[in-house]
Amino acid sequence: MPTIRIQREDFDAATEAAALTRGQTEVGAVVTFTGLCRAEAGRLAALELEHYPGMAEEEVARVVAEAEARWPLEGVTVIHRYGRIAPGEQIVLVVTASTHRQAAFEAASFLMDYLKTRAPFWKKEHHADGSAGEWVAAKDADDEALARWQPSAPRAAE
Amino acid sequence: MPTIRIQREDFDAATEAAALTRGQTEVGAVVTFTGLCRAEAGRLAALELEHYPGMAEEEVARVVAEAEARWPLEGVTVIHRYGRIAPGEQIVLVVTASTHRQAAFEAASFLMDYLKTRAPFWKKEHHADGSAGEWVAAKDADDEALARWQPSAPRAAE
Amino acid sequence: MRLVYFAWVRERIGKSEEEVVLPEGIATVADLAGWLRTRGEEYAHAFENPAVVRAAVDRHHVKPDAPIAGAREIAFFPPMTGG
Amino acid sequence: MRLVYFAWVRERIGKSEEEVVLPEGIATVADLAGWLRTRGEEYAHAFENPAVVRAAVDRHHVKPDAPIAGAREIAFFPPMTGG
Repeated sequence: MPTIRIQREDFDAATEAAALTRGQTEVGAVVTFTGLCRAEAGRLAALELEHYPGMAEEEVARVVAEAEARWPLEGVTVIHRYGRIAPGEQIVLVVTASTHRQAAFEAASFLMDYLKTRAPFWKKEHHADGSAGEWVAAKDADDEALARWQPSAPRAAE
Repeated sequence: MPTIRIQREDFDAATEAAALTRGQTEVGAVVTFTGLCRAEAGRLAALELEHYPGMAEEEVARVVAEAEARWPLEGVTVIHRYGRIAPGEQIVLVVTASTHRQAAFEAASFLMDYLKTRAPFWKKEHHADGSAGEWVAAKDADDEALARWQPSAPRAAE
Repeated sequence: MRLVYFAWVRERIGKSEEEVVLPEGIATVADLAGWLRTRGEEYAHAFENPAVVRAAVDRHHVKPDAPIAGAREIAFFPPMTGG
Repeated sequence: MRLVYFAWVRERIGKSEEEVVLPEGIATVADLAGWLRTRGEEYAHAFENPAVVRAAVDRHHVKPDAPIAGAREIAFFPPMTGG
Protein backbone atom coordinates (compact mmCIF):
# COMPACT_ATOMS: atom_id res chain seq x y z
CA MET A 1 0.00 0.00 0.00
CA PRO A 2 1.46 3.34 -0.98
CA THR A 3 1.45 6.22 1.48
CA ILE A 4 -0.11 9.38 0.01
CA ARG A 5 -0.63 12.53 2.02
CA ILE A 6 -1.69 16.04 1.02
CA GLN A 7 -1.05 18.25 4.02
CA ARG A 8 -0.26 21.73 5.25
CA GLU A 9 2.36 20.50 7.77
CA ASP A 10 6.00 19.86 7.02
CA PHE A 11 7.29 16.28 6.76
CA ASP A 12 10.41 14.39 7.75
CA ALA A 13 11.93 12.63 4.76
CA ALA A 14 14.07 10.32 6.91
CA THR A 15 11.08 9.10 8.93
CA GLU A 16 9.14 8.39 5.75
CA ALA A 17 12.04 6.56 4.09
CA ALA A 18 12.65 4.52 7.24
CA ALA A 19 8.98 3.54 7.38
CA LEU A 20 9.26 2.17 3.85
CA THR A 21 12.13 -0.21 4.62
CA ARG A 22 11.37 -1.16 8.24
CA GLY A 23 11.38 -4.92 8.64
CA GLN A 24 12.18 -5.35 4.94
CA THR A 25 15.24 -7.31 3.87
CA GLU A 26 14.59 -7.50 0.12
CA VAL A 27 14.74 -3.76 -0.60
CA GLY A 28 18.04 -3.07 -2.33
CA ALA A 29 17.49 0.55 -3.30
CA VAL A 30 15.67 3.53 -1.83
CA VAL A 31 15.43 6.81 -3.73
CA THR A 32 14.20 9.90 -1.92
CA PHE A 33 13.35 13.09 -3.76
CA THR A 34 12.74 16.27 -1.81
CA GLY A 35 11.54 19.41 -3.58
CA LEU A 36 12.26 22.68 -1.81
CA CYS A 37 11.17 26.28 -2.18
CA ARG A 38 13.97 28.41 -3.66
CA ALA A 39 14.55 32.04 -2.70
CA GLU A 40 15.48 32.90 -6.30
CA ALA A 41 18.26 35.26 -5.28
CA GLY A 42 16.15 36.84 -2.56
CA ARG A 43 13.32 37.83 -4.93
CA LEU A 44 10.85 35.45 -3.31
CA ALA A 45 9.36 35.84 0.18
CA ALA A 46 7.26 32.69 -0.04
CA LEU A 47 5.17 30.46 -2.27
CA GLU A 48 1.46 30.00 -1.66
CA LEU A 49 0.35 26.57 -2.82
CA GLU A 50 -3.30 26.18 -3.69
CA HIS A 51 -4.71 22.72 -4.30
CA TYR A 52 -7.94 21.00 -5.29
CA PRO A 53 -8.93 19.08 -2.15
CA GLY A 54 -10.12 15.60 -2.94
CA MET A 55 -8.87 15.57 -6.50
CA ALA A 56 -5.27 16.11 -5.35
CA GLU A 57 -5.32 12.88 -3.32
CA GLU A 58 -7.09 10.96 -6.08
CA GLU A 59 -4.83 12.17 -8.87
CA VAL A 60 -1.65 11.43 -6.92
CA ALA A 61 -3.05 7.95 -6.22
CA ARG A 62 -3.61 7.43 -9.95
CA VAL A 63 -0.07 8.55 -10.75
CA VAL A 64 1.32 6.23 -8.06
CA ALA A 65 -0.73 3.33 -9.45
CA GLU A 66 0.79 3.98 -12.87
CA ALA A 67 4.30 3.89 -11.40
CA GLU A 68 3.53 0.66 -9.54
CA ALA A 69 2.24 -0.93 -12.75
CA ARG A 70 5.37 0.11 -14.59
CA TRP A 71 8.16 -0.72 -12.14
CA PRO A 72 8.61 -3.48 -9.54
CA LEU A 73 8.32 -1.38 -6.39
CA GLU A 74 8.45 -2.58 -2.80
CA GLY A 75 7.04 0.70 -1.54
CA VAL A 76 6.05 4.25 -2.54
CA THR A 77 5.43 7.36 -0.47
CA VAL A 78 4.26 10.72 -1.83
CA ILE A 79 3.66 13.76 0.37
CA HIS A 80 2.68 17.12 -1.12
CA ARG A 81 2.20 20.23 0.99
CA TYR A 82 -0.13 23.17 0.42
CA GLY A 83 -0.36 26.61 2.00
CA ARG A 84 2.40 29.14 2.53
CA ILE A 85 5.93 27.79 2.11
CA ALA A 86 9.06 29.89 2.73
CA PRO A 87 12.38 29.59 0.86
CA GLY A 88 14.37 26.62 2.11
CA GLU A 89 11.22 24.80 3.22
CA GLN A 90 10.13 21.47 1.79
CA ILE A 91 7.25 21.24 -0.71
CA VAL A 92 7.10 17.67 -1.93
CA LEU A 93 8.50 14.26 -1.05
CA VAL A 94 8.69 11.13 -3.18
CA VAL A 95 10.23 7.93 -1.84
CA THR A 96 10.49 4.73 -3.88
CA ALA A 97 11.86 1.38 -2.73
CA SER A 98 12.75 -1.51 -5.03
CA THR A 99 15.02 -4.51 -5.24
CA HIS A 100 16.91 -2.74 -8.05
CA ARG A 101 18.27 0.74 -8.27
CA GLN A 102 17.16 1.65 -11.77
CA ALA A 103 13.53 0.88 -10.96
CA ALA A 104 13.72 3.07 -7.86
CA PHE A 105 15.38 5.94 -9.76
CA GLU A 106 13.08 5.80 -12.76
CA ALA A 107 9.89 5.49 -10.72
CA ALA A 108 10.83 8.47 -8.52
CA SER A 109 11.72 10.58 -11.55
CA PHE A 110 8.50 9.56 -13.33
CA LEU A 111 6.43 10.38 -10.25
CA MET A 112 7.94 13.86 -10.01
CA ASP A 113 7.40 14.58 -13.71
CA TYR A 114 3.77 13.50 -13.42
CA LEU A 115 3.13 15.34 -10.18
CA LYS A 116 4.49 18.54 -11.74
CA THR A 117 2.02 18.47 -14.60
CA ARG A 118 -0.96 16.41 -13.42
CA ALA A 119 -1.40 16.92 -9.68
CA PRO A 120 -3.86 19.80 -9.12
CA PHE A 121 -1.60 22.27 -7.33
CA TRP A 122 -0.89 25.88 -8.25
CA LYS A 123 1.91 28.07 -6.96
CA LYS A 124 1.59 31.80 -6.36
CA GLU A 125 4.65 33.89 -5.57
CA HIS A 126 4.88 36.37 -2.74
CA HIS A 127 7.61 38.88 -3.53
CA ALA A 128 10.21 39.85 -0.97
CA ASP A 129 9.78 43.55 -1.85
CA GLY A 130 6.07 43.41 -1.05
CA SER A 131 4.96 43.87 -4.67
CA ALA A 132 2.05 41.79 -5.92
CA GLY A 133 3.06 38.24 -6.67
CA GLU A 134 2.07 36.24 -9.71
CA TRP A 135 0.93 32.73 -10.40
CA VAL A 136 3.84 30.60 -11.50
CA ALA A 137 3.50 29.68 -15.17
CA ALA A 138 3.67 26.06 -16.22
CA LYS A 139 6.98 25.27 -17.88
CA ASP A 140 7.41 23.78 -21.33
CA ALA A 141 10.37 21.92 -19.83
CA ASP A 142 7.97 20.08 -17.55
CA ASP A 143 5.84 18.94 -20.48
CA GLU A 144 8.99 17.84 -22.25
CA ALA A 145 10.09 15.92 -19.16
CA LEU A 146 6.76 14.15 -19.22
CA ALA A 147 7.14 13.20 -22.87
CA ARG A 148 10.16 11.06 -21.93
CA TRP A 149 7.80 8.50 -20.40
CA GLN A 150 5.61 8.19 -23.49
CA PRO A 151 7.72 6.45 -26.11
CA SER A 152 4.67 5.59 -28.21
CA ALA A 153 1.69 7.81 -29.05
CA PRO A 154 0.85 11.01 -27.16
CA ARG A 155 -1.61 10.55 -24.32
CA ALA A 156 -5.29 10.95 -25.10
CA ALA A 157 -6.21 13.01 -22.06
CA GLU A 158 -4.21 15.81 -20.46
CA MET B 1 33.22 20.76 -1.86
CA PRO B 2 31.78 17.27 -2.13
CA THR B 3 31.72 15.01 0.92
CA ILE B 4 33.30 11.61 0.23
CA ARG B 5 33.75 8.97 2.87
CA ILE B 6 34.84 5.33 2.69
CA GLN B 7 34.10 3.85 6.09
CA ARG B 8 33.27 0.71 8.04
CA GLU B 9 30.60 2.46 10.15
CA ASP B 10 26.96 2.91 9.19
CA PHE B 11 25.69 6.33 8.11
CA ASP B 12 22.54 8.40 8.59
CA ALA B 13 21.11 9.46 5.24
CA ALA B 14 18.93 12.17 6.77
CA THR B 15 21.86 13.82 8.55
CA GLU B 16 23.90 13.82 5.34
CA ALA B 17 21.04 15.21 3.24
CA ALA B 18 20.36 17.90 5.85
CA ALA B 19 24.03 18.90 5.86
CA LEU B 20 23.85 19.45 2.13
CA THR B 21 20.96 21.93 2.28
CA ARG B 22 21.64 23.65 5.62
CA GLY B 23 21.63 27.42 5.18
CA GLN B 24 20.92 27.01 1.45
CA THR B 25 17.91 28.68 -0.12
CA GLU B 26 18.65 28.04 -3.79
CA VAL B 27 18.50 24.24 -3.68
CA GLY B 28 15.26 23.17 -5.32
CA ALA B 29 15.82 19.43 -5.44
CA VAL B 30 17.59 16.86 -3.29
CA VAL B 31 17.87 13.24 -4.42
CA THR B 32 19.04 10.64 -1.93
CA PHE B 33 19.95 7.12 -3.00
CA THR B 34 20.49 4.45 -0.37
CA GLY B 35 21.73 1.00 -1.38
CA LEU B 36 20.95 -1.80 1.05
CA CYS B 37 22.03 -5.40 1.50
CA ARG B 38 19.27 -7.81 0.46
CA ALA B 39 18.66 -11.15 2.18
CA GLU B 40 17.83 -12.79 -1.16
CA ALA B 41 15.02 -14.88 0.28
CA GLY B 42 17.04 -15.82 3.34
CA ARG B 43 19.94 -17.30 1.34
CA LEU B 44 22.37 -14.61 2.45
CA ALA B 45 23.76 -14.21 5.98
CA ALA B 46 25.88 -11.16 5.10
CA LEU B 47 28.03 -9.49 2.49
CA GLU B 48 31.73 -8.89 3.08
CA LEU B 49 32.87 -5.79 1.22
CA GLU B 50 36.56 -5.59 0.38
CA HIS B 51 38.00 -2.35 -0.94
CA TYR B 52 41.26 -0.89 -2.20
CA PRO B 53 42.16 1.67 0.47
CA GLY B 54 43.39 4.89 -1.02
CA MET B 55 42.23 4.15 -4.53
CA ALA B 56 38.60 3.86 -3.40
CA GLU B 57 38.60 7.46 -2.12
CA GLU B 58 40.46 8.73 -5.19
CA GLU B 59 38.26 6.93 -7.71
CA VAL B 60 35.04 8.08 -6.04
CA ALA B 61 36.43 11.63 -6.08
CA ARG B 62 37.10 11.31 -9.83
CA VAL B 63 33.56 10.05 -10.45
CA VAL B 64 32.10 12.90 -8.38
CA ALA B 65 34.21 15.42 -10.31
CA GLU B 66 32.76 14.02 -13.56
CA ALA B 67 29.23 14.42 -12.23
CA GLU B 68 29.95 17.99 -11.11
CA ALA B 69 31.34 18.82 -14.55
CA ARG B 70 28.26 17.40 -16.20
CA TRP B 71 25.39 18.74 -14.07
CA PRO B 72 24.88 22.01 -12.17
CA LEU B 73 25.07 20.66 -8.62
CA GLU B 74 24.85 22.62 -5.39
CA GLY B 75 26.22 19.70 -3.41
CA VAL B 76 27.22 16.03 -3.57
CA THR B 77 27.78 13.44 -0.85
CA VAL B 78 28.98 9.88 -1.40
CA ILE B 79 29.52 7.41 1.43
CA HIS B 80 30.52 3.81 0.75
CA ARG B 81 30.94 1.22 3.49
CA TYR B 82 33.27 -1.77 3.64
CA GLY B 83 33.46 -4.76 5.95
CA ARG B 84 30.67 -7.13 6.96
CA ILE B 85 27.16 -5.91 6.17
CA ALA B 86 24.01 -7.82 7.14
CA PRO B 87 20.74 -7.96 5.17
CA GLY B 88 18.72 -4.79 5.67
CA GLU B 89 21.84 -2.76 6.44
CA GLN B 90 22.98 0.17 4.33
CA ILE B 91 25.93 -0.14 1.92
CA VAL B 92 26.12 3.07 -0.05
CA LEU B 93 24.71 6.58 0.03
CA VAL B 94 24.59 9.17 -2.75
CA VAL B 95 23.02 12.59 -2.18
CA THR B 96 22.81 15.25 -4.89
CA ALA B 97 21.42 18.77 -4.54
CA SER B 98 20.60 21.07 -7.44
CA THR B 99 18.34 23.94 -8.39
CA HIS B 100 16.54 21.59 -10.77
CA ARG B 101 15.17 18.14 -10.26
CA GLN B 102 16.38 16.48 -13.44
CA ALA B 103 19.99 17.43 -12.73
CA ALA B 104 19.69 15.99 -9.22
CA PHE B 105 18.09 12.76 -10.48
CA GLU B 106 20.48 12.23 -13.37
CA ALA B 107 23.60 13.00 -11.37
CA ALA B 108 22.59 10.58 -8.60
CA SER B 109 21.78 7.84 -11.11
CA PHE B 110 25.06 8.47 -12.98
CA LEU B 111 27.05 8.34 -9.74
CA MET B 112 25.52 5.01 -8.78
CA ASP B 113 26.17 3.49 -12.22
CA TYR B 114 29.79 4.61 -12.06
CA LEU B 115 30.34 3.54 -8.47
CA LYS B 116 28.99 0.08 -9.34
CA THR B 117 31.54 -0.47 -12.07
CA ARG B 118 34.51 1.79 -11.31
CA ALA B 119 34.84 2.12 -7.54
CA PRO B 120 37.29 -0.57 -6.31
CA PHE B 121 34.96 -2.59 -4.08
CA TRP B 122 34.27 -6.32 -4.20
CA LYS B 123 31.44 -8.18 -2.53
CA LYS B 124 31.73 -11.68 -1.11
CA GLU B 125 28.65 -13.56 0.05
CA HIS B 126 28.32 -15.35 3.37
CA HIS B 127 25.62 -17.98 3.07
CA ALA B 128 22.95 -18.35 5.72
CA ASP B 129 23.39 -22.16 5.70
CA GLY B 130 27.10 -21.83 6.54
CA SER B 131 28.31 -23.07 3.16
CA ALA B 132 31.26 -21.33 1.55
CA GLY B 133 30.26 -18.02 0.01
CA GLU B 134 31.33 -16.75 -3.38
CA TRP B 135 32.49 -13.48 -4.82
CA VAL B 136 29.60 -11.64 -6.44
CA ALA B 137 30.06 -11.56 -10.22
CA ALA B 138 29.92 -8.25 -12.04
CA LYS B 139 26.66 -7.85 -13.93
CA ASP B 140 26.36 -7.13 -17.63
CA ALA B 141 23.37 -5.01 -16.66
CA ASP B 142 25.70 -2.70 -14.78
CA ASP B 143 27.93 -2.22 -17.80
CA GLU B 144 24.85 -1.53 -19.88
CA ALA B 145 23.65 0.99 -17.32
CA LEU B 146 27.00 2.72 -17.65
CA ALA B 147 26.75 2.84 -21.43
CA ARG B 148 23.70 5.11 -21.08
CA TRP B 149 26.00 7.96 -20.05
CA GLN B 150 28.28 7.62 -23.07
CA PRO B 151 26.28 8.78 -26.07
CA SER B 152 29.40 9.30 -28.20
CA ALA B 153 32.47 7.06 -28.47
CA PRO B 154 33.34 4.37 -25.91
CA ARG B 155 35.66 5.54 -23.14
CA ALA B 156 39.36 5.05 -23.62
CA ALA B 157 40.06 3.58 -20.20
CA GLU B 158 37.92 1.11 -18.26
CA MET C 1 -24.22 21.19 -11.28
CA ARG C 2 -21.38 22.37 -9.10
CA LEU C 3 -18.56 24.39 -10.63
CA VAL C 4 -15.25 24.96 -8.85
CA TYR C 5 -12.42 27.30 -9.84
CA PHE C 6 -8.77 27.42 -8.85
CA ALA C 7 -5.79 29.77 -8.98
CA TRP C 8 -6.13 32.68 -11.40
CA VAL C 9 -9.36 31.29 -12.87
CA ARG C 10 -10.82 31.57 -9.35
CA GLU C 11 -9.36 35.05 -8.86
CA ARG C 12 -10.69 36.38 -12.16
CA ILE C 13 -14.19 34.98 -11.65
CA GLY C 14 -14.11 36.18 -8.07
CA LYS C 15 -15.48 33.06 -6.48
CA SER C 16 -14.21 29.57 -5.76
CA GLU C 17 -17.45 27.69 -6.46
CA GLU C 18 -21.04 28.01 -7.54
CA GLU C 19 -24.10 25.94 -8.43
CA VAL C 20 -25.43 26.44 -11.96
CA VAL C 21 -28.37 25.24 -13.99
CA LEU C 22 -27.28 24.77 -17.55
CA PRO C 23 -29.31 25.84 -20.56
CA GLU C 24 -30.17 23.32 -23.25
CA GLY C 25 -27.45 22.27 -25.67
CA ILE C 26 -24.45 22.37 -23.31
CA ALA C 27 -22.96 18.92 -23.95
CA THR C 28 -19.20 19.23 -23.51
CA VAL C 29 -16.65 20.96 -21.32
CA ALA C 30 -15.93 23.34 -24.22
CA ASP C 31 -19.66 24.15 -24.51
CA LEU C 32 -19.73 24.89 -20.78
CA ALA C 33 -16.68 27.16 -20.96
CA GLY C 34 -18.23 28.98 -23.93
CA TRP C 35 -21.48 29.52 -22.02
CA LEU C 36 -19.64 30.73 -18.91
CA ARG C 37 -17.83 33.35 -21.03
CA THR C 38 -21.18 34.96 -21.80
CA ARG C 39 -22.05 35.40 -18.12
CA GLY C 40 -20.10 38.60 -17.51
CA GLU C 41 -16.80 40.41 -17.73
CA GLU C 42 -15.19 38.37 -14.97
CA TYR C 43 -15.96 35.12 -16.77
CA ALA C 44 -14.89 36.55 -20.12
CA HIS C 45 -11.59 37.49 -18.50
CA ALA C 46 -11.11 34.03 -16.98
CA PHE C 47 -11.81 32.32 -20.30
CA GLU C 48 -10.25 34.93 -22.60
CA ASN C 49 -7.85 32.26 -23.83
CA PRO C 50 -9.86 29.04 -23.50
CA ALA C 51 -6.93 26.94 -24.75
CA VAL C 52 -4.99 27.50 -21.52
CA VAL C 53 -7.82 26.70 -19.13
CA ARG C 54 -7.82 23.06 -18.03
CA ALA C 55 -10.83 21.14 -16.78
CA ALA C 56 -11.66 18.19 -14.57
CA VAL C 57 -14.97 16.35 -14.51
CA ASP C 58 -15.68 14.70 -11.17
CA ARG C 59 -11.98 15.05 -10.27
CA HIS C 60 -10.58 13.51 -13.46
CA HIS C 61 -8.60 15.52 -16.01
CA VAL C 62 -10.50 15.78 -19.29
CA LYS C 63 -10.11 17.34 -22.72
CA PRO C 64 -12.46 20.09 -23.99
CA ASP C 65 -14.56 17.64 -25.99
CA ALA C 66 -15.39 15.55 -22.89
CA PRO C 67 -19.15 15.15 -22.27
CA ILE C 68 -20.54 16.62 -19.06
CA ALA C 69 -23.85 14.78 -18.85
CA GLY C 70 -24.31 13.37 -15.36
CA ALA C 71 -21.32 15.19 -13.90
CA ARG C 72 -21.63 16.38 -10.31
CA GLU C 73 -18.60 18.67 -10.15
CA ILE C 74 -16.70 20.38 -12.92
CA ALA C 75 -13.48 22.27 -12.21
CA PHE C 76 -11.66 24.90 -14.27
CA PHE C 77 -8.05 25.86 -13.56
CA PRO C 78 -4.75 26.91 -15.15
CA PRO C 79 -2.07 24.36 -16.05
CA MET C 80 -0.82 22.73 -12.84
CA THR C 81 2.41 23.89 -11.21
CA GLY C 82 2.79 21.48 -8.31
CA GLY C 83 5.75 19.37 -7.36
CA MET D 1 57.73 -2.35 -7.56
CA ARG D 2 54.82 -3.04 -5.27
CA LEU D 3 52.02 -5.35 -6.39
CA VAL D 4 48.66 -5.52 -4.62
CA TYR D 5 45.85 -8.02 -5.13
CA PHE D 6 42.17 -7.93 -4.25
CA ALA D 7 39.17 -10.27 -3.92
CA TRP D 8 39.60 -13.65 -5.64
CA VAL D 9 42.85 -12.60 -7.28
CA ARG D 10 44.22 -12.09 -3.76
CA GLU D 11 42.73 -15.39 -2.54
CA ARG D 12 44.14 -17.40 -5.44
CA ILE D 13 47.62 -15.91 -5.17
CA GLY D 14 47.47 -16.32 -1.41
CA LYS D 15 48.80 -12.89 -0.50
CA SER D 16 47.53 -9.34 -0.61
CA GLU D 17 50.77 -7.65 -1.62
CA GLU D 18 54.40 -8.20 -2.51
CA GLU D 19 57.48 -6.37 -3.75
CA VAL D 20 58.90 -7.65 -7.04
CA VAL D 21 61.93 -6.93 -9.19
CA LEU D 22 60.93 -7.26 -12.80
CA PRO D 23 63.06 -8.98 -15.44
CA GLU D 24 63.97 -7.10 -18.61
CA GLY D 25 61.31 -6.61 -21.27
CA ILE D 26 58.26 -6.18 -19.05
CA ALA D 27 56.82 -2.95 -20.44
CA THR D 28 53.02 -3.14 -20.05
CA VAL D 29 50.40 -4.36 -17.60
CA ALA D 30 49.76 -7.32 -19.93
CA ASP D 31 53.48 -8.17 -19.92
CA LEU D 32 53.46 -8.07 -16.13
CA ALA D 33 50.41 -10.35 -15.88
CA GLY D 34 52.03 -12.77 -18.34
CA TRP D 35 55.23 -12.87 -16.28
CA LEU D 36 53.29 -13.36 -13.02
CA ARG D 37 51.53 -16.40 -14.57
CA THR D 38 54.91 -18.14 -14.87
CA ARG D 39 55.67 -17.76 -11.17
CA GLY D 40 53.68 -20.75 -9.92
CA GLU D 41 50.36 -22.55 -9.84
CA GLU D 42 48.71 -19.95 -7.63
CA TYR D 43 49.56 -17.18 -10.09
CA ALA D 44 48.57 -19.32 -13.06
CA HIS D 45 45.21 -19.88 -11.35
CA ALA D 46 44.70 -16.16 -10.65
CA PHE D 47 45.51 -15.22 -14.25
CA GLU D 48 44.00 -18.28 -15.96
CA ASN D 49 41.63 -15.94 -17.78
CA PRO D 50 43.64 -12.73 -18.12
CA ALA D 51 40.77 -10.96 -19.88
CA VAL D 52 38.71 -10.81 -16.67
CA VAL D 53 41.50 -9.49 -14.44
CA ARG D 54 41.48 -5.69 -14.18
CA ALA D 55 44.46 -3.55 -13.29
CA ALA D 56 45.25 -0.18 -11.76
CA VAL D 57 48.57 1.64 -12.01
CA ASP D 58 49.18 3.99 -9.12
CA ARG D 59 45.47 3.84 -8.26
CA HIS D 60 44.16 4.64 -11.74
CA HIS D 61 42.25 2.11 -13.84
CA VAL D 62 44.23 1.14 -16.93
CA LYS D 63 43.93 -1.13 -19.92
CA PRO D 64 46.30 -4.10 -20.49
CA ASP D 65 48.47 -2.14 -22.92
CA ALA D 66 49.22 0.57 -20.34
CA PRO D 67 52.96 1.10 -19.73
CA ILE D 68 54.26 0.37 -16.24
CA ALA D 69 57.58 2.22 -16.34
CA GLY D 70 57.96 4.37 -13.24
CA ALA D 71 54.90 2.90 -11.50
CA ARG D 72 55.12 2.54 -7.73
CA GLU D 73 52.07 0.34 -7.15
CA ILE D 74 50.23 -1.94 -9.55
CA ALA D 75 46.98 -3.64 -8.53
CA PHE D 76 45.21 -6.66 -9.99
CA PHE D 77 41.59 -7.45 -9.18
CA PRO D 78 38.32 -8.82 -10.60
CA PRO D 79 35.67 -6.52 -12.10
CA MET D 80 34.33 -4.26 -9.37
CA THR D 81 31.06 -5.02 -7.61
CA GLY D 82 30.61 -2.05 -5.33
CA GLY D 83 27.60 0.20 -4.92
